[in-house]
Amino acid sequence: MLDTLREIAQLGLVALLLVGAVCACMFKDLLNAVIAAAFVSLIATVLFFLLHAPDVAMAEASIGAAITTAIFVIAIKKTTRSEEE
Amino acid sequence: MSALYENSYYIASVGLIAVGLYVMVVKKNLIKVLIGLSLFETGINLLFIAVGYLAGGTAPIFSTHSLLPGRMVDPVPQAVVLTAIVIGVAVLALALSLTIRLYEHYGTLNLRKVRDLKW
Amino acid sequence: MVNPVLLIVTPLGLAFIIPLLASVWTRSAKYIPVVGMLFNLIVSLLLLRHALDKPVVVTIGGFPPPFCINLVAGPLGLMLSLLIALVGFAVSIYALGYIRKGATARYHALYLLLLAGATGAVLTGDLFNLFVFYEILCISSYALVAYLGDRDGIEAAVKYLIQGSVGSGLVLIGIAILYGLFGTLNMADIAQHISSVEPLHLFVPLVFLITGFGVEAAVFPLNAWLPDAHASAPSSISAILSGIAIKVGVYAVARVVFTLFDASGLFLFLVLLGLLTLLVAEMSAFSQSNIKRMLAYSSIGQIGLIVFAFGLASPSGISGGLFQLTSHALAKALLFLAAGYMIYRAGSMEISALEGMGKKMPITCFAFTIGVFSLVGMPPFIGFPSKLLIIKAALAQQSVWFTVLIALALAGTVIETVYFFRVVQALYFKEPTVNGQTQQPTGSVHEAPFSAMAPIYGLLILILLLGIYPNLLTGALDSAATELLERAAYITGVLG
Amino acid sequence: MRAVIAICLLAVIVPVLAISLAEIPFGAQGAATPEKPWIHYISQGAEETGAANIVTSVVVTYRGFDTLGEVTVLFIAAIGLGAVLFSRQQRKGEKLEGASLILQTGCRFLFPLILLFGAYVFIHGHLTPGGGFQGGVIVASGFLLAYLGCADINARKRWLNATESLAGAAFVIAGLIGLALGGDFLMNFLPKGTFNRLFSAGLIPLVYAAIGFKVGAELAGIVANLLEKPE
Repeated sequence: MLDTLREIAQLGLVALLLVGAVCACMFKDLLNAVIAAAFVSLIATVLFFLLHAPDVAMAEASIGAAITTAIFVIAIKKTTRSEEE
Repeated sequence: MSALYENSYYIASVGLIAVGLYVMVVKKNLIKVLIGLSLFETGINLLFIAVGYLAGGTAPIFSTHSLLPGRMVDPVPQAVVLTAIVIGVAVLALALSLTIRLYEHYGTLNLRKVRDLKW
Repeated sequence: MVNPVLLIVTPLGLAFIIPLLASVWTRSAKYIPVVGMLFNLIVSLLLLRHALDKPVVVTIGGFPPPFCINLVAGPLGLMLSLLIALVGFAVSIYALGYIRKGATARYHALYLLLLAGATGAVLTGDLFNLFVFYEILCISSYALVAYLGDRDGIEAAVKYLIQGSVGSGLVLIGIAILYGLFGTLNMADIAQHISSVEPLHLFVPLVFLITGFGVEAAVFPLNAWLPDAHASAPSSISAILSGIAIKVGVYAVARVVFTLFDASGLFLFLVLLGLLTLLVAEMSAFSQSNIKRMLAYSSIGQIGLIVFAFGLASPSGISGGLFQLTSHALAKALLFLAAGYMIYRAGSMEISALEGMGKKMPITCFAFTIGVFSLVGMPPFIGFPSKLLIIKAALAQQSVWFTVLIALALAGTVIETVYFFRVVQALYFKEPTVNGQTQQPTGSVHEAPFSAMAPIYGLLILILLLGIYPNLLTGALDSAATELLERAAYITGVLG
Repeated sequence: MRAVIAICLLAVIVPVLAISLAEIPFGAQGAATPEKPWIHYISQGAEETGAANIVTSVVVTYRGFDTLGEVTVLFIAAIGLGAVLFSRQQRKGEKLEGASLILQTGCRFLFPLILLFGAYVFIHGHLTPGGGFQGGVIVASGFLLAYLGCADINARKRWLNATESLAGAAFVIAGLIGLALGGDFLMNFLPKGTFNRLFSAGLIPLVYAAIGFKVGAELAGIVANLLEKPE
């Protein structure tokens, strides 16, 4: 029972990760796309933790989800927010 | 179902690599391309960690004395991925500074338009 | 004996303190690369004597090789690090006077780091460490291509960065798969166990690694970034990118193919790839009107010739390829450095703007002409013995096919001769056209300053000297070729 | 058109990756032969380096040269970014729109706490998860908060530059001392101390602290450079 739950939770995380990645690809508003990419990093952090890599999880959380998003947002603020066709 | 579960980390990492490469090849907007780059790198990092995983292992930290070295996951991919993450953020920061300058020069982030404006 | 780790650590340490030094005394920053490269030059020369007997293998961290990173300062690595230090030293002197605009202290720090990354990449014996130093080389070149901050430079840097990052990502995937298969990152350790895995499963990481490193080596389908990047960087950086950076890419490909995988099935592919690169690039160079773009396409063509020679996989072929690598590094650095001041004087990179330059700056133009003669392979310059060695090696294969292939390669060289002589003709035998674009900036400057003349003529003397006495070089080149071909010796040299 | 090319490319890459990953069964790394380096690290690493966190001992000792390269990459990004954005940096300091009083007070309260947490993470790198990189990034995110929240906590860029240079030089010098003492570059020359104590593992905490300072200063400098307004 517990194993089944675990399996479902893990598959759900993977599905969320891929959905987040596809969202980051599809969103026309760059700010939304960056937030979707940050969401992918966050899920990846959880996956790293589940793979018994706490050091990498910490680095991914602080770099991938925080600093990367921040510099992306600064760059978008300095340029343009919409993905023109 | 169980094959899917056993390989779910591989599926996640290959999926991220595929989406990242697709974004980098197809999208015209430079910031979108860089988002693709960061997804691509996350996928590679996940792949590297997944390759070094040991089923039923523990994190490679002797937090209590009762842990057995024989049941620890491989520390080398973790050290390597730590390096790769930092290299990724360095490239991204440089790329975003170039993005800002590109926008100042051309007034657009569309790479096809930039190419047209150049000549 | 000196420890080869100093070759990498000294430039790194010096580069770290440049920002601090520059905030105290701004003018001092530009002398730091000169000092660092002079040090590297001396240490490489000292080490080369030992390495010709036996590769110098040192560990880092104090544990035996497979457990920690090790450096392999064999003849090949030291020859390349000597070349890097030599060209780097010449260009750093040139940059003393040439780099005036922008954040100069940052330029010098980035420049030194680029060379440190190149040196590290050719000396290391660990696959992931190779990747890290390769990234140091790439990232500092992205920043340096964009250094002038003009429209073209930024656009070229963006293109270079995106293509280079995909390449690095592919390299990392290849390393991840190799780690999964072998559980180790040490190159000698992987090479030792490579035959225990089926060739089919090795094919994927091999392709990923070659494609990834091939982006920096600029082999045929992967070189879209190069002409723009080399044309819009400052001329000193173009010289380094053409002379050093792409050679490190070629070295990485060669190391992967020969030492790591022993991929003998790939040699014919390398020959054809090199030939294709050569012909396509020379054809494109022929139609260029911008002198720096022309030099950049000619670099791609020469890389094609080097890859061709490596693909022959005979001792004389690889030795010829390495000789060609050396001669191209020296001659192309000379051409870019001389062209830098000619462009500065003409105010334009178009070849038509350089007409009649031979009368205005005779000394610079003379050096440029010698560089051209050497590049197209005329005696008595260094380009002649190197091309001759490659031709001999191809004919020694005793096969009609290779004779046809080398004839095609020579046809590429003929195209090169034609377009280079067009430039020389423009320099000497055409009167300057009077059009509005040709402006005369700072009328008093006639020739390039001494800080540019010294490295240009230093390189010229080397080109002449090594062209007349190629035996000075062939001993080291032969043992470098042996190092690349004899995997067993490499493995036992590292693992004992 | 490009979408078709991309899908063709992926149609090659994905199956190829799948084929080679089929050769590496997930979770079976333990089946490797005993002389593999990582088996050595987890069975003898704690004894050889004195660090409880094996990842740290790999990062700083066994693969310390990679780490030197890695901080160099970040250093290149920091100065490269400064060089690329150079012509814009005419005006000193930036004034974003002033945040509200609550935000300003909150930032001023949180800023030292975040720095303290970052320092904790990198000092305890050899005992617990985390280390120089993670701690350094936490420090940098504290600076990010300060830049955004209250403009008057404006770390002088000169000090960031000096920290960056000195920490980098300290790393190289710590490595060179090992060389000068007749061993290898980055060799541990300090006593290993008692296992699982803060002052143990010889050189590791010192090197990791240098890395923490360097990474923190570099990323804070990157953020500060990016935030600066053009003329």
